[in-house]
Amino acid sequence: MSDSSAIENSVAVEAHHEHPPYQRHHFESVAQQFDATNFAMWLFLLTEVMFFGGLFTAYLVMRNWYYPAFVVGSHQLSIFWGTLNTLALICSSFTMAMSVWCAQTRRKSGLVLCLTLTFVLGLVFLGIKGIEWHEKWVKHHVPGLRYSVEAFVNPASDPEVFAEYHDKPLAPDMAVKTEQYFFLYFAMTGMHALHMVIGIGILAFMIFRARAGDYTSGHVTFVENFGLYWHFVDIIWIYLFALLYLISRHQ
Amino acid sequence: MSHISPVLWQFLVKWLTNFALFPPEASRIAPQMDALFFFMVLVSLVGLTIVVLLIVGFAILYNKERHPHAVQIEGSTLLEATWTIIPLGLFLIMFVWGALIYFRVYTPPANAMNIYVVGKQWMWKVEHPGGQHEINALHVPVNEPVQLTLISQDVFHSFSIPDFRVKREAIPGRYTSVWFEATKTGTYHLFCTQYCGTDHSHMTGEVVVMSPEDFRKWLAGSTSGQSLAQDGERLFASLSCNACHNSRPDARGPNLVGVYGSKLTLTTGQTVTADDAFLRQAILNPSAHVMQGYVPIMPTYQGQISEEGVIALVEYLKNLDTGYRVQQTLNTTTLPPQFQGAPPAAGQKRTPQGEVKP
Amino acid sequence: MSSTIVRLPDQSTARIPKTNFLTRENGLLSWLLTSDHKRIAMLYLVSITFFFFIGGALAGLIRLELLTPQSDLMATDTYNKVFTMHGLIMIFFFLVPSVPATIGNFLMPMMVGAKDLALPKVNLLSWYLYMIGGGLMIYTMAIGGVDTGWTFTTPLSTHYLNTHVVSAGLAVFVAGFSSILTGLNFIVTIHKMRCPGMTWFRLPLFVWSNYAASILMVLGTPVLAITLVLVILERTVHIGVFDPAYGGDPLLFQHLFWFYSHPAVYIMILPGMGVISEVVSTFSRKRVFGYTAVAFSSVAIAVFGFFVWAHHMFIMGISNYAALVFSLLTMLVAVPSAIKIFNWAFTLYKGSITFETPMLYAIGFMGLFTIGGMTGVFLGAAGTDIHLTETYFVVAHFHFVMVGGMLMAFLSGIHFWWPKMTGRMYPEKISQFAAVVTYIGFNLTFFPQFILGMLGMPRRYASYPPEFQVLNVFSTAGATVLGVGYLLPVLYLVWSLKYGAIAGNNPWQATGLEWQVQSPPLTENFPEIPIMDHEAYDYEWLELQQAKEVASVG
Amino acid sequence: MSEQTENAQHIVGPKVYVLILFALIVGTLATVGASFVEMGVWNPVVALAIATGKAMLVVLFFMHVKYSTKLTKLTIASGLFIFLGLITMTMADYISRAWGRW
Repeated sequence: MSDSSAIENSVAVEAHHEHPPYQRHHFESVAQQFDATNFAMWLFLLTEVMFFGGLFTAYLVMRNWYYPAFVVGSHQLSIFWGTLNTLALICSSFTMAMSVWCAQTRRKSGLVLCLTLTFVLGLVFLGIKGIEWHEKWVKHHVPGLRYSVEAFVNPASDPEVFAEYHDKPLAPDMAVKTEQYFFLYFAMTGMHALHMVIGIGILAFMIFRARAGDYTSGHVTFVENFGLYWHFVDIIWIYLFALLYLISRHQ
Repeated sequence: MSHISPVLWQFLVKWLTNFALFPPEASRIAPQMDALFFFMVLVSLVGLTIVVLLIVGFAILYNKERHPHAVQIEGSTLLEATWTIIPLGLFLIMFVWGALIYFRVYTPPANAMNIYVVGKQWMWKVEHPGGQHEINALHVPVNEPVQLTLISQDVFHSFSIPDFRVKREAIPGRYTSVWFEATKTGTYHLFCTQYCGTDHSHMTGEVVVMSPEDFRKWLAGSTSGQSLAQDGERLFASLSCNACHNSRPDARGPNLVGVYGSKLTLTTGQTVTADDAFLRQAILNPSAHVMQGYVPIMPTYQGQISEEGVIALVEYLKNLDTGYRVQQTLNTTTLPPQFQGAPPAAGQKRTPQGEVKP
Repeated sequence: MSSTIVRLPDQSTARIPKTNFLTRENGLLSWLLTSDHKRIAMLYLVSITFFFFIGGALAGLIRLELLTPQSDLMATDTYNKVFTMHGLIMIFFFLVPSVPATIGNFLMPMMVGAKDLALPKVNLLSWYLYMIGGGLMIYTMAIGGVDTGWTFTTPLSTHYLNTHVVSAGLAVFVAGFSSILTGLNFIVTIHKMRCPGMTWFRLPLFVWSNYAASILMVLGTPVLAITLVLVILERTVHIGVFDPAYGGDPLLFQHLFWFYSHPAVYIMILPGMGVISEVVSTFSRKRVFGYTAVAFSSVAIAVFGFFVWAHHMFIMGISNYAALVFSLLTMLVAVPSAIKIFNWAFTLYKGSITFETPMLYAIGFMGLFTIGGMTGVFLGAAGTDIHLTETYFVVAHFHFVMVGGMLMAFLSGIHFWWPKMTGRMYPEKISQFAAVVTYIGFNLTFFPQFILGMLGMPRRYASYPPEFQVLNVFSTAGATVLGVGYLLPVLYLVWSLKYGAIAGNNPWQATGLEWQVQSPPLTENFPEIPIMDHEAYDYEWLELQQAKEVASVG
Repeated sequence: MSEQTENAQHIVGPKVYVLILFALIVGTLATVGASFVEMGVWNPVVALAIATGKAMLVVLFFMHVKYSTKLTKLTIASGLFIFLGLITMTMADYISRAWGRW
């Protein structure tokens, strides 16, 4: 039966080298595996950049058109919570970076600690985000579902809003456009929060594995790549904070 | 010939009588556009011939039987440069030529007569300044430039007259314009070419090009009794626009006499020309278009006036050359029904602003 | 028989190698959980064929309806749903994944000399996403379909329709991520998994063109994804950035949508161009004329392709200055395609040409793509675009590029690599016949549509003025022929799975690394990672190699 | 074998991380402060400049790009190029619409 020359080739040659258990069969070396997955992660982040890119484009167009509405809309966000959230996320980025360092230098308890801190800070971020969103709901600032422009035309009509409203009332046609601002606010922070939720889910899984010592035996790839993702989410927030919260606070 | 199947026979007769490769050239721009089109066809044919000749020629010359051993050739910078630069040059010619025509089609001459077109699912409503309203038809005089100001009341539509080689989308929320000068009397197809929902393919009509006399007769015969500007005047009064825009020195709104076509300075410091699009925007989104020296107190009329109503107002403002009329306008308080805002479309939940949805 | 290059092993003794990727494991689960790129390619092949025939059946319905000027076969809204589903299925579930996810998936690792794609599990995930998207699309169709047109034009899709826009949008969204993952995998594989000696300029041109297409997939598709998210949001909460009633801008949707959907046509055609490079070279026994020019023209198409999107919006009221810039860039992106056509034609020069089925399809591709490409210039020049856009001219142009170009390339590739995929040859005579039938049917179907478009017949019309009927009848007649042309390959390819001649390693005497191993290949492709010691398309190297083998056996 | 760490790349130490964290916090406070200062058209420019500065720090140090290969840097650059292309060319349409009567 085996007289075809092709069959001679078909005897699979077993790999000669001894591989660490985390090296996948189709890679030649661990370095190649790390390189490839790291590069893949960066490409994935590029797709994320373009994903948010569509939102940023929409934001820019609308902001250019309806600047007064965007100013007033942004003043409805709490700068305190916003700043706190930014700091929480920056700190979580720091602890994530530390996790990578711990994994690289094989400090298991340090790694578990740093990952847990990142996890907690991520939850803090989402918690604060929840508080802010709840406030928007109370103030009738959820576009499409629960929205009132009345407060922007005549602030006194809504005591909830009036308490912290320092802007001049908007003309009715411009007031309508605040809904665009809040639509973008919810779309952008919502997309961002979705990424956070996914990240936190993966973090939980990583803490579990880190306690088993999976990342402190030389296999840093996963931690490193997840770190990239986490930092990327942080970067997006840095821009969202500047674009959504900080429009002309001086007015 | 009767032994051929009658169906086939009919088919052939139809083919022979109706066959055309390109539509009639019935407007000033059509021959110009066709010139470019035929230039492109020529270039394509030459290009295609070259490619086909090369492939067929090489296939015959160098098939395996004739030419059993291939000669390896790396490439040729000279040849490759040739077929980079020549197509590039041709494409650039087409680009410049095409751009010239594009600008010509979308730059109406100053003396063009203006006709308003409102697209809605699934009909074209045409409004002549004289108050003639048409549905799915457009009557125009021959040899006279006609500008169409287009707007859609709902979704994207596209106003296309193939025999004139012009087409423009009517989009919601903004005026667009196109112009043509018909050169042959007759009846031509009018299509909506942008897909707009269920009855897209029934959103067709006809463009009737008439001699000037016939057109005058038609205008006289189909007038609704009130010009568009007069409609606008009534609307102006019933919306109480003249409470502020009344040309008095202490008026809260700017004087609108002679405003059309003038240069205005806005509170933002921008200088703009008050054209149709600006007037429309100023009615619907006043606060972004406040003139210097005035405060943004004007309410918005978004959703309260139909597109036809806005057109009537714009047309009224265009023809407003004396303040007398504004002050003397009768003060009716109700909005004529034909100008009320369109009812929300199916599946659409609009709440009046200010109202809170639970 | 000298007019063929096919060299098959002695049929009386030849056997399909016992160990290969098909026989390695058995059972449904071994397929559903595989991470072998070749098996995933097969899964893709079966699934896209399935969707192709659904889309094709819908196309048949469209052509039947257009046989008569009235909308008599179906009501207008049914017709609208039919052409929408045809567009969505054909574009997102057939054309986009066609060459990359099947042929590309199968060959990419072998061509660069790797055991698998860099991320095999992600590859499998991409197929599952495709299937989920496809399932959603079928579900959409089952519950009543959607009639937005494949372009989801707002505000029609967001406020004025009661059909299932959300599930259709989700289907495309999910399928989009499947194509992102494929593209990502390819880029990583090409960068990081090349075997020793495989420099960038030794890569087969198929790899180059898939690389270019992958860049477009990775960077373009997410914009479509977010746009669809915004459409779905707007549809559910009734307000959004595309809603003119609230100050949004429907043109913004057009910008974002075409930012993906124009590059998408390059995603569809570039891999096809790669196939043509391989096939033309192999069947003329010659290195591709001007390898570097062809390679770089792919990359140039990818880069320029990103910045031409607004030529879909010339008559929609974009700024005339923008129209000018986009028109100019469109002219520039046409040049690399012209370069490719001439380079392929000159590859034939002084070759030693044979005309097996893949070559027939490839020659068909060159002719039809030339027409398709040139008519694209008609639409890219702003002036003529005014008259031609939104008419059957666009339909004809698009189908010349996608069906005449891409589908021809796909069939060419499938026939070319069929022996590698299955180990068996397809039947030559009948497949040559099918290629000719396809070619005739295609021209009969779509060429009259150019004239219809020039005459001004708008697209997406269920009924039309009676003077357009004759040309429509031709078109419908052609579609019937075309249908036969597409059914035939399915029949004989399935037949050949059992009865085809044993192909051996390299029936075409081709030079690619994939041809130097057994067919069907081993799960790990190469027994040893190969070392690339020659240029791509080096037929002299191949002859030397074969002479050596003969000598050693002798 | 067991000594082999899979990434042979530069390991960034905690000192750098703490410094970056500090810089990011300062940046955050600075951008909040800047938004309360009247700068006219420069407000958004400053806000975006600070945000970009912060993002650069994160990318270069937290994400180790400063120590990465040219390929990574090129990848990021090309992604940003396309992203900016999307934004500028779309905005070019919107802005130039106001130039003429079209």
